[in-house]
Amino acid sequence: MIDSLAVLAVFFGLFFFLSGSIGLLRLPDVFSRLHALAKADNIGLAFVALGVILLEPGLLNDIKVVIIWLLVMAASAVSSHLVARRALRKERDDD
Amino acid sequence: MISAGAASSILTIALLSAVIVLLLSLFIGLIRAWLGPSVEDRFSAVLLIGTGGVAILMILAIVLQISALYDVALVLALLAVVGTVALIQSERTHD
Amino acid sequence: MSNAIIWVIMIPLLGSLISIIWSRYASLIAIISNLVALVASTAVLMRVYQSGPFLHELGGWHAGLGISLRADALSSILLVMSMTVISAATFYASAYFTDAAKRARFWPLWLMLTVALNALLLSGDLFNLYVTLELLGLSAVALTALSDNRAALQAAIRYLSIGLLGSLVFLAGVALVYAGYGTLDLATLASLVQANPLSQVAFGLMTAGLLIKSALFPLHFWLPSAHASAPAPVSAALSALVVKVAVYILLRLWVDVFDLVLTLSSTMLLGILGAIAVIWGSWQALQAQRLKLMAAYSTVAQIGYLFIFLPLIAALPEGALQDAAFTALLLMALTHGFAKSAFFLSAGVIQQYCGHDRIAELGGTARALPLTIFVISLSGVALIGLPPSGSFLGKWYLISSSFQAGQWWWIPVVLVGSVLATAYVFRILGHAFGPGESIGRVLNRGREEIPALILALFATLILGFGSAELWDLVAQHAEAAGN
Amino acid sequence: MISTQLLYALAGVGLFAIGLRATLLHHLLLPRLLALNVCGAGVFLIFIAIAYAGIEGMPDPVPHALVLTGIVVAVSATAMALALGRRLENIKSDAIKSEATKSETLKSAAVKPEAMNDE
Amino acid sequence: MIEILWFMVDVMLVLLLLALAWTTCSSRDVMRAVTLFIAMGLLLAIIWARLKAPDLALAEAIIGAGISGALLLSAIRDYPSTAIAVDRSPLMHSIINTFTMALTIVMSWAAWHGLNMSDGVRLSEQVASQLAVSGVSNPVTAVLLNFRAYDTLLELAVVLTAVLTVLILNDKRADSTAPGPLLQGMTRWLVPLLVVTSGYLLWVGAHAPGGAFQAGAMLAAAMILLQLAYPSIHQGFNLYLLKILLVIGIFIFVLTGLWMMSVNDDFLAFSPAHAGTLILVIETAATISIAAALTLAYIGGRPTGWEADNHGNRAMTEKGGAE
Repeated sequence: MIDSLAVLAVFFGLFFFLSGSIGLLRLPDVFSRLHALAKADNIGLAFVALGVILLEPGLLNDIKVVIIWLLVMAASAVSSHLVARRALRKERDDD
Repeated sequence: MISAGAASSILTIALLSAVIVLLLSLFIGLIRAWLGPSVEDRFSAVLLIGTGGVAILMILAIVLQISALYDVALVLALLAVVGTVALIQSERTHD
Repeated sequence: MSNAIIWVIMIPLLGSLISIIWSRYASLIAIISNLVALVASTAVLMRVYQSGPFLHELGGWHAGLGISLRADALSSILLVMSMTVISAATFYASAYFTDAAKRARFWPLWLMLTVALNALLLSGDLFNLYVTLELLGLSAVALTALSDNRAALQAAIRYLSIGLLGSLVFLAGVALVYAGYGTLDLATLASLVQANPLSQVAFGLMTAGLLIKSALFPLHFWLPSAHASAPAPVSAALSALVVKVAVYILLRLWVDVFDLVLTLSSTMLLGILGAIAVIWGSWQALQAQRLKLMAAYSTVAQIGYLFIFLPLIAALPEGALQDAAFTALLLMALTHGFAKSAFFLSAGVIQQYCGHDRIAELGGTARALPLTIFVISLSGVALIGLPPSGSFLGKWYLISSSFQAGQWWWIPVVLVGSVLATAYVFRILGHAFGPGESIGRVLNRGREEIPALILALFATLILGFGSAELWDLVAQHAEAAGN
Repeated sequence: MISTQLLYALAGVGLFAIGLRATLLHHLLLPRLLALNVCGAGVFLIFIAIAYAGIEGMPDPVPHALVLTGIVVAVSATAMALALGRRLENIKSDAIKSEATKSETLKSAAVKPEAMNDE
Repeated sequence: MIEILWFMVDVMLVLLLLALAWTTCSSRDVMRAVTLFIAMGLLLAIIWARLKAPDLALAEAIIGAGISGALLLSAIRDYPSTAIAVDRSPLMHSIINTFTMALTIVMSWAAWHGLNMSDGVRLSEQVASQLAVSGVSNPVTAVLLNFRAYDTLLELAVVLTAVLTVLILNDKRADSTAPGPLLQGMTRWLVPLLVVTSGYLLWVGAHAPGGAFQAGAMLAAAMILLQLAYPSIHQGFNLYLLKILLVIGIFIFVLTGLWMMSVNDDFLAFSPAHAGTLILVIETAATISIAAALTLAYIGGRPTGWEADNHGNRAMTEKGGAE
């Protein structure tokens, strides 16, 4: 039961990953690509991590997974902040 | 140690398919890294590969029953943050 | 002194570390640690001389699981030669670098080069050979770059990338060996090796990697610029030792480990390349406009001689004839090591004295630096192969082995090479003894000239007259290998 | 199991060849350095493929240790090569600067081309 | 079914890897090549994990992708142009292509042959049988710091040689502009986290994947970040102490080896009872040295005042360069 729930969570995460990366490929400009990527990073990994926690019996490992998720959140937050700022500035320069 | 073998072969199948999908998503990220054109596109693509890598490592940790792979995932996530922050700094230097 | 084999490597390593910390006393530290290492290397040689080749299993783990150091006639003779050259060059360098900051940069790397040379000569493990090759390559490149001008840096970068490529190709061969035989230990491997495709490819890769490092024609292209632009003591070590230890490993692999895989045609190919190297290197040396560049091309030629021996050793029947060829090869390598290092050290003195090393403008140096020019003449005698130098005997046996093996075609190569060598040596001497305004006052350069003199004497007299001992040792080596 | 080993070993050979080809093709430092690193990764992959012993089996730890050593050696060599390249670029740009000011260039220029002539 | 899925995973990983290698090597722009190279490092970490080599996955992630990537990225700025030109003649081009193609075929054949002729055991059984007396329970650490400790010692010497060269050739890169509040804010919690992770990796190395090299590189990452956030931080640092940190790894290693030689009559022969402790001591020292070396390699050269104790004057050095 827990296994199938976990698999469901992982697959749900995969959906976001895939749509995020397709977005990264297909979307026309840097902003929307970033947006897509942020989704993939946060939500996708969150669901995968949830699935992994359900499957993983060790407590220490569960804590690690949570830390991993928090770190990836931080990375994507900072990066989208950075990239958006730079892209904005570049656009301003182009005008 | 519970082997990921006979008892949960369906789980293994599900998780391995998840890895395959994630690898597909990495492949798409790779195309963006190749296409560019801007530095932030390349960077986002590497970040996507990093995040996808974290997800793959966590799933492999369960399938292969190697809990050290969580450490690898943790390190990868940490480096993603450090890399992003370092990039901000180098951006400021460029200005 | 049963652990002399450890001290040979660890003393320079400790010296290197201490010279980083106390850079002010680095010269002293370097001289002391190299002298101690020289004594230790002699102890290793004595032990081999008295009780035959021996194995030292590090950490008490039997070879295979652990790493073994091994000393036999070949490696211990080369070890003592290398430590002698290094020690002489160390004395030389303590006077050569006048700038304190530069000296402080030089010593740790120099000692690291010593560590790498000794560790390499004593290594009995394939992967350990890779690590020591990298240590040797990196420290040699770093020392080349010490000259800190454009030409030296370009040469250093090329040297580094070629060296890295060489070690990676070597490592690829090691990987295949491990895949097939499941061991990295040379002695174990020697007992397992069969003539099969895997052995051939792995051996081919290792040979190719080492050929790059030993600068056999046509893979020599990186050598002249690197050896010519490095500081003089570094050039001496590079030409006399660093290139030669690559040939040493090659020989070790060919003779001791992969002798079953060896075919006469492959040794013949290397012999032909060696012959081309002799002619081409000597010709380029004759054309060179600068003293150090000339010496570097001469190294290309001298390495060529060593490779001519390979088809002879392969063709000769096992026994006295083969041993004689082997000893002659060793004698050539030793003589060249001493002579070329003496030559480079003297070239350094001339360069410092004149401010350049252009051969055409050497007029008057014989009057100003008589001892240095004497040293150059002595090493010239050894490079040409005139009696009583060690290379006279070496070439003599090269020729007689060619007759015995029925490979007469090497004889004209040796003769032409010697004629060309005579030409380039006398070209220098002609200019040096020629007229020219005295460029400066005669300086007291004893600390630089005497080490060079000692090395040159080794090349000409001691090796020439003392070769009987060498013969004994090599015969012993052959016996041990036969068992 | 042997097929997995073989697959990755062949991939290692491929990586080695790709890196080798690029090393021989490029003459600039940075791309050549990348190529050498790719080449090294290929050799490492061959080692680890050999060590692999199936999903259930314990892999051979010796190649793992060797490759760990190799990775550290590779990064050291990379750092060194980059330092050499950086110094060369600095010398080059200094030379250009002094060329531009055209002060006393004659002496140094007379020495430098000579030094490179023979190579 | 599971076998087929594993095979698909393997094939995809291999194809991705080869694609990344090819694109890295054939890029016409350095920036692109380096980015792809870093991506290749990440992929290699996954492949090492897949091949059950977690120690390597850790090392590749931190050193292969992280530190190498950082070094290469910061080096791009040293060059005026990022374009890559290949100016080999068409003939040479096709010679190189043919040569590498032939080599690939020959090596593949040899690899196939080698895998078939071996019993597949190699050294793993020997390691397993001696693991109990090695002092650690992680076999890779046992090989690195006991069975083949001599290799590791020389490897540390390689690292030292490389960083000495870096220090000899250049001054450190110019300080970057003032760091922003975001960076400093992040650094405040990120650096402690990195240091703790480094300590964890060092400690865990005895019985699980980890060890001095991974820990040292992690510590270096922390130092690099600190240096980015507080560019003047190294000025308060005693450079003499820095030199000691740089060599302490090898120093402790050699001294321990020699000490064991006086006790057990063999260099680096650890007594089984103390092996665990000694290995931890050596690893701790090595971690410090590796961290110092990698940090110095990243900042690109001598910190200000590095050669102060060599009779002072840098002016002499500049003159010496012209000899």
